Amino acid sequence: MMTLSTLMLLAQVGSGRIQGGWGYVWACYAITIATLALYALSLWVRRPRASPDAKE
Amino acid sequence: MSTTPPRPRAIGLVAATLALLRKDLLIEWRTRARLNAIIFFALATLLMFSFALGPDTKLLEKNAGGYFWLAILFASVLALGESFRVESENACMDGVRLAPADARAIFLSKALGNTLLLTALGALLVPVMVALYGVRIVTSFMDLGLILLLGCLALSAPGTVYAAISSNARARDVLLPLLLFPLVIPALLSAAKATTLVLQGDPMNQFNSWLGLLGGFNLIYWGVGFVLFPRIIED
Amino acid sequence: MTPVARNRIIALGALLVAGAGLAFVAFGDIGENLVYYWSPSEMLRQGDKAYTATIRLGGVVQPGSIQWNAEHTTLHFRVADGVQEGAASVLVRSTETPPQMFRDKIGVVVEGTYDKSGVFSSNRLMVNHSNEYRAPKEGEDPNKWRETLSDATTASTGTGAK
Amino acid sequence: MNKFIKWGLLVLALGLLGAGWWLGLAWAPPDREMGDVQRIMYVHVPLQWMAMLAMFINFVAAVAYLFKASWKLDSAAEASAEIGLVLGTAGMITGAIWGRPTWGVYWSWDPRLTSEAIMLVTYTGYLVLRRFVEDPEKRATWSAVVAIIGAINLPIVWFSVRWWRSLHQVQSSPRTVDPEMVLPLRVSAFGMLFITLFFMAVRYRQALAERQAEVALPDALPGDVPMSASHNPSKVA
Repeated sequence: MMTLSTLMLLAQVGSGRIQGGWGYVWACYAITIATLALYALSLWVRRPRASPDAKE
Repeated sequence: MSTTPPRPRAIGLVAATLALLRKDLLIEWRTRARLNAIIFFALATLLMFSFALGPDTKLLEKNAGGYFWLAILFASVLALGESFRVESENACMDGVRLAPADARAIFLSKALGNTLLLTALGALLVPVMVALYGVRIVTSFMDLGLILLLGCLALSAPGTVYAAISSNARARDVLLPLLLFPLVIPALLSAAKATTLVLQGDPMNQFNSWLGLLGGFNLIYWGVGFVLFPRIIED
Repeated sequence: MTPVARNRIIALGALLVAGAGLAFVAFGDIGENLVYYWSPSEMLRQGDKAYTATIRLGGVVQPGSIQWNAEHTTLHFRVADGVQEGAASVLVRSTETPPQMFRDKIGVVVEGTYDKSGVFSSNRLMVNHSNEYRAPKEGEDPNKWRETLSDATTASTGTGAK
Repeated sequence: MNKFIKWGLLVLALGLLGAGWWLGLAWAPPDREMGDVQRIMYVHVPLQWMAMLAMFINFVAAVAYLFKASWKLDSAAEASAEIGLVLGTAGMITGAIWGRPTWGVYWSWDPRLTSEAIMLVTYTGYLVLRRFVEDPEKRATWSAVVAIIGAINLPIVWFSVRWWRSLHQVQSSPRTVDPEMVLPLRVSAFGMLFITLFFMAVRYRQALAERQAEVALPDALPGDVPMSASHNPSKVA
């Protein structure tokens, strides 16, 4: 493991710096949308059943 | 903080606190069950850290302050839980509440009692830690004592509030650490760092800053706990 | 005084105590001493005491000091208090891959140890970005800009030493 | 709140969020130094703002409950804590992803990140506590106490970047951000605000319905208002 990670590190240093751009951006937006959608789904699953129009 | 209210009732609060504290300590002394249990638990925890790390004495020495406070933290969960279990047996809490004592006196007495217990535990653990981990006290015993007292105060105030809650809830053994641990992280961190400075020397003169941070968190915990505690046991 | 009023005063006093605690945590001189990182001049002022402990050092990369060895396995640069000439600075040797924003004059925080030879050995390199967000200037493509910078620093091997 | 407003809120939220993100991803310029990675700002920052807002609402509801007990305040506290935790977790994950290409690390124990992590664990504990107490009145009072104690952390999280030296930059203001980047940020923040309000409205009604079902059970106390409202309301004041 040690040697593998060292090799990867050397390879990265050789190429200059940690690369990246749009991949990180898409990951963030996808995670956020998935979280919001999952939460909305969980709200729907937990919706009150007995009387949908309970008095306020 | 009990100096703010006007005189006649302030004495009432202090007197009630002392009476309750005396009662708790007397019960504690008669059985000594809780003290013995947490001492052995904390000792076992200290030993476990050295087993888990194997023979790497350098690592133990370096992290001794953190392990010391983790042992106290784990033991405090037992101690705090027990401190209200005594009351819930035989419905003692109802008796205490029926007595003309302020609920805040219950908070002060319980929190002070737990502080005393944990400080005593810490004082017993210090020589064990010195022997097991091969550390030595570089700066002074006074500093270590001060840190120990402030750290135990910081654990006890929120711990007492949360123990009162969790002792009446389901799954109390899970609930207390879950509520208490995140809250006391800053205080525990300061205590552990300051202890490390006592054990390894304090080249950057950071000790007083950690002490101040710990003191600040103490004021917050005690102030808020004092105000809110009556609401927990009111019904 | 009625019991209700007395209780209010007691509660207010306790809340004031808590507020004072929070204010002290926030504005006490704690932040001066228990810092997440030290600046080079603060670290150098400690003298011998700063040796061998694991510490964090923060500052800006001194212009023209970035230097990679031939195989690009280690990275040397100087961390300075500020960008102006003559600011106190420390030579850093890093084995960590720098992030893409790493360049001259950018804020960095390095984690590691300082030894008697005057070199700070770091195994963790973090770029400290400011709170400024600006569009690229006229005719400037940020991606291209970064690439050319990257080439420039690579080419400067062996020239930026001080 | 009637259905029209509720669904209108959702449509408005999705519209603003879509517009803000489109502006952020396609229209706004990349940052001079970070390049395109800076576009994570339009999702990370609104998430964190709304998480702080939800937790602040939780704190206000908890304090209000202790002064005047009502199931509505308790339901609002429950709803806001849950939504704050969801948004805060998403905010922390996106922040970590943003940290990798800019700082070079996903995580570092600087004051901001540490206090944020503590905050999330605190509110997890709060929600677990609510699960473990059956008596709705006790649950409401106790969780209000826990919420207030946990809220000590909120100012620390928000101001940590100003009070102490940290890796995380201090809050940006319109002066430090290009106008072309402020616009998408504002639009997405309002979108996130409306979606938070929508979630809160839905979750609040659920919680209220649950409370009312609980107190309607024969072994619980009758009525809409907890008994503690009638006896001794001055205890904490």
